[in-house]
Amino acid sequence: MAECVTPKDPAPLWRQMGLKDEEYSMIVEKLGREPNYTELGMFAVLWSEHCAYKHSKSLLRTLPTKGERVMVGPGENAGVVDIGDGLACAFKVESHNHPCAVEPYQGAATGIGGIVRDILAMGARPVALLDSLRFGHLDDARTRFLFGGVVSGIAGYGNCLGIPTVGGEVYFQAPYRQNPLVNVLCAGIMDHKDLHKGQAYGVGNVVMIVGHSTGRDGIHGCTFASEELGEDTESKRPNVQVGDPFMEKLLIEACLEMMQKGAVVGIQDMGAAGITSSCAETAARAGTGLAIEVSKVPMREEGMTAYDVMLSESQERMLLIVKPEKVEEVKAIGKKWGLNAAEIGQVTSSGQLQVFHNGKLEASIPVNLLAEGSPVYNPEWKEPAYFSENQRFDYSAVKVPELKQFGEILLKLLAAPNIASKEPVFRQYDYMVRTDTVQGPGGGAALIRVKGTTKAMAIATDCNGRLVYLNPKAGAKWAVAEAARNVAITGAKPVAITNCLNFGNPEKPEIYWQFKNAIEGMAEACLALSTPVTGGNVSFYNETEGEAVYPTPVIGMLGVLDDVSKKVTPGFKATGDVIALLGTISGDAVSLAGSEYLETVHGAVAGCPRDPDLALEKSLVDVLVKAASEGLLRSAQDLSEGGLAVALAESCILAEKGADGAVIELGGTGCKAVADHRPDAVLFGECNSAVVVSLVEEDVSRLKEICGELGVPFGVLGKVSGSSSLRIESCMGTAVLDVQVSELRDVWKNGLLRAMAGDTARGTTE
Amino acid sequence: MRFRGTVTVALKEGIFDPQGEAVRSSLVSMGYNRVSRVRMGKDIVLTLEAKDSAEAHALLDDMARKLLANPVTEFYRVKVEEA
Amino acid sequence: MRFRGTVTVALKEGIFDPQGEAVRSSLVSMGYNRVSRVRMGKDIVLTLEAKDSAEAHALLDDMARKLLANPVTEFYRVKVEEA
Amino acid sequence: MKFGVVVFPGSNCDADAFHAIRDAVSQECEYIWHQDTDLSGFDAIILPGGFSYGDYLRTGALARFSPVMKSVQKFAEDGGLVIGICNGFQILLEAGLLPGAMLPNDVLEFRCQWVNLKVENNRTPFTCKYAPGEIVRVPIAHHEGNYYAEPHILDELERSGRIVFRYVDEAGVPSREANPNGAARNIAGIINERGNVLGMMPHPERCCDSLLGGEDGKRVFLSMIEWFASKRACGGAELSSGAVPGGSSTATSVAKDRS
Ligand SMILES: Nc1ncnc2c1ncn2[C@@H]1O[C@H](COP(=O)(O)OP(=O)(O)O)[C@@H](O)[C@H]1O
Ligand SMILES: [Mg+2]
Repeated sequence: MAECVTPKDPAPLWRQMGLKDEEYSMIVEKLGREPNYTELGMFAVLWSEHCAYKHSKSLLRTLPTKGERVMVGPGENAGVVDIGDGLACAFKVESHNHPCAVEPYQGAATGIGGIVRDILAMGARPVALLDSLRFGHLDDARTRFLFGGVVSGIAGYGNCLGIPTVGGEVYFQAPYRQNPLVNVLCAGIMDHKDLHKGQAYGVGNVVMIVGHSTGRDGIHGCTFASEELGEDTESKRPNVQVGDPFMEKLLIEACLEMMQKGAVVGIQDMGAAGITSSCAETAARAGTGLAIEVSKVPMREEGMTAYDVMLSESQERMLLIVKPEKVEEVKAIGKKWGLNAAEIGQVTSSGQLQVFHNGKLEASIPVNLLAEGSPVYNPEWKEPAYFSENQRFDYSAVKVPELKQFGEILLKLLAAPNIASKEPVFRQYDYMVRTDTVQGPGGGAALIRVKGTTKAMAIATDCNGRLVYLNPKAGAKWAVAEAARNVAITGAKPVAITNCLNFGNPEKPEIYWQFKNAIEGMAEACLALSTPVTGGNVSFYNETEGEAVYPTPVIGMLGVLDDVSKKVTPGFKATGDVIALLGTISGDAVSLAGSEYLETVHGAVAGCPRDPDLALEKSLVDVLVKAASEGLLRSAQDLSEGGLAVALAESCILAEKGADGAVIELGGTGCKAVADHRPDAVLFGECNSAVVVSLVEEDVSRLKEICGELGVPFGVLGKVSGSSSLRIESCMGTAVLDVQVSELRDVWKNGLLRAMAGDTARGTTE
Repeated sequence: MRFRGTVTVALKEGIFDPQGEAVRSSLVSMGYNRVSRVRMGKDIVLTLEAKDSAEAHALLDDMARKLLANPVTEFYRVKVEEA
Repeated sequence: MRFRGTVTVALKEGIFDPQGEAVRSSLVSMGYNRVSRVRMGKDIVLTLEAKDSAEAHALLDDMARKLLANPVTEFYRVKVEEA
Repeated sequence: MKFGVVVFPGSNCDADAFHAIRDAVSQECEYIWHQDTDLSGFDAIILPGGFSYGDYLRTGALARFSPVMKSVQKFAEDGGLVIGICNGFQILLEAGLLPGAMLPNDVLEFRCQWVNLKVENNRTPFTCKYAPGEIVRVPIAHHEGNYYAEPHILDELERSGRIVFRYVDEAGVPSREANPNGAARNIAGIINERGNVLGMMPHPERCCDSLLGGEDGKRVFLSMIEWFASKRACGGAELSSGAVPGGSSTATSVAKDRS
């Protein structure tokens, strides 16, 4: 025990463990005594921001969580959504930002491990992963090291598990340089009847631990995740946890088999705060207590104390609550898969988490106090100065390029790492294993078919942190809207979201203002789009030496495509098809706010992004779903980074052989003419609720009709030409832009690799 | 002068080594049950020019620190011989 | 008695080692241009019981031959010390 | 025809192979646990892809010592059909049932992508439903698919028609660019002397359904079924002289080093 107390450090123990003075007083008051060392450690981890959501709880309650498909909402290990046919999808996204900043490979690997166990804990078989990543710019050696390490960590762990990584996103923006974001979404599938929960029901039932043995890894990992990174990060770092995907694979198979056999009353993954949190949470949810005997926990190191065992974050472990008569069966299944399956305690009626070590009581804490008793903060918030400056941004200072420069600009945008193909990333991921990946990475949302049905699940992650930074409320709405659109362009109907809220230090009023506004925006958008929030994760303190990341509320959207044979993909299909725009492009200067164009071409992160028209977004989604179900759409691509021009270019690049090339006339109905507006805003402006589709001529009237019924503007843009060039004409018939598709494809395909080329040394922190 | 340097890199003691553990358990199941622990490391052999062995050593140490070993999880050892 | 054995496994000389080559070219681009060749190998450290060092050596040799090295592509070296 | 799919700890394409056999080519299929040793009743064995034993140490190195592998060896000696896909191929190499070894991809990364394969020999039980020289599209997903064997073994493989699949470009040329992992002579799949054990890195079970991007892999299994149906007519001996004329004993001598 004493080894943790540095004599040089005069701060009281609780502060060294990350608790505030008033939190400590609260513990003493509620407990009616001073906690001992082990108990203090347990409080410190469970009352950390990471586990207790102290600064986010009150706002998270304002999110809409109800919906007819929602079977399990926030509060469990993952949300569960009914997808029909007696099946359900469990899905959730989680961050592993801090560990990745220190050791990117293992940080990312163990991040995958953690979220997969969350899904497993619901009783679902994990079937898909998506990774949502943010780094600094690639001209920095440390960034390249982090990026390379994270991607290979995801590949190394996910590929071995045999869970396909089917999508995600990667952004490179300056504020993430020191504090990368690594968020991973996992989705699983199950029969309704197989739903399990993390609840320790039934006094007398046995508590078991399955999987890896427990070592001293990562003690206080979640306290670490609840602090800003600073100069002394290195010394505070808990022992790095090394992922063992092989063990995790066995754990998945073994736990599924145990649950299938009806042996499991309750199940919970051991993530942050290990045995302590899994015990406290399962007991608190069931209103019971647990008595644990530490010496029965399989250990991999000698001389471990109760403190070590209770706080260890050793990976690849699950906590099971098992009926006494099923214990032998669980052990036998464990043995079959070569895993430890040890009885470590019982469910009691005491309402206490009691920890014994060789029979001696080492800790006894009410489970409610541990799991739910932490203080809830409503921090102060203050609008940051930059926000009002944004609104005064003078767009006339952004020179409109000459028309002849537009081709070059489009190529530059396509080559920009934020827009260029992410194939160098996802080709390292096994995105096809399980033979259900109908659409993998590289199109809009991923489509995972459900064997034995005609269905597919559509999943996308989205968030443009730059927009959220500039206008948190609007930016969060755009994130939800874009995620919904990405799902809808496949033909699937968006049904629910999960989220991962990555922000700076919430104790700073400007950061809390960002958080508050982003939550409000998300809530509004989720209501409007009928996509309730089923769960998520909050990651605060994403700051290094006082510099916060862009506020980044990553949205993970789940959709359902009833007939997978009706799926729609982004590439043009056949020469002669009509290209149309559904929705609107404003073409005014404000649509340049926070655009990739403004940053890449003009070097500015500026402006105040406007709010999306959520009613229009909803109708747009409905049109896409309906049109797809009637088989009207040959292709669909939404507008996001890089605007209309990039969306058109991508449909050309991804076109079927012989169908590449398009002629676009921007004078078409529904779309404002170039002459009336800034042509750069028309072509590259973002924050538009719009989708580019293509269809056969004969279907145009029907699609128009649907758009009319649902109130979505429809405009013909042009035709798939098969001429191998993308030609965009102004309303007067003169070309604004005429670029060979082969050239577009080359810069887009190689943009990321070219940006990465440079020296390969591991970067130093400075 | 030409030297042959060997940089041996391994996980720090406290860090769990799943690979080594898997190899150990396979060895045991093959009947080598007297093996109690296995740790997997890297052995990197470099051929380089330096004016003397001290310089070669210093260079290798530098490379190990900057590239060959990951200071967060690994430690290393350098050995130099004349080639 | 307890021994600490080290089995060093590396690719046979004639076989191209892309990993070693990648490390070499990284080193050169970092300015270590006096490095002419890099070969990556494995360093497997085993703790085992044996009655003497000769027996430990024989056991390790056996394990290396059967499992730790692939004779098609790799060679190995065994070293034994008292632990 | 009854297929068995071996499940090693860490196999992860076992269910995919099972699905392909049962649903795409409608044959009987059963899983075989790595500790089982009784293969009676099976007509063909699939060693599926994945990361058996985490692929720790070397790919396939630990799986090779699973109890089932002795029986697989025996099954092959008795003329049964054995196909190793991806990790299964790596296990066959480690077990010495096929000559050579796998090195890490020369790109030093895991690669998941579609490749073009040329069917170099369609007179095998695994390829008889393909046209000679046909070019097919099949996915790969591996980190260690860089096939290596000593030059004289490669020559022998070439000479005896035992290189069954090669990575090629769209025109059918085994170019450097078409080689995703650095494999010697663009080798993607080889067969044993006798012609009843095939190892291939690409995943035919991943392309048995047009919804997943193609059906070119299906004919590997259909070939096995057709060959099996006519087996009594052609027989194992004829297979070895017919499918792989002039095979030498190289593979067995390689295998002996490993016993
Ligand atoms: N880190 C990643 N891992 C896997 N797939 C990715 C990753 N980043 C991007 N992708 C895939 O590349 C495609 C394009 O990504 P993105 O530009 O973010 O799409 P969108 O603009 O439609 O949101 C998507 O299909 C996405 O899933
Ligand atoms: Mg995007």
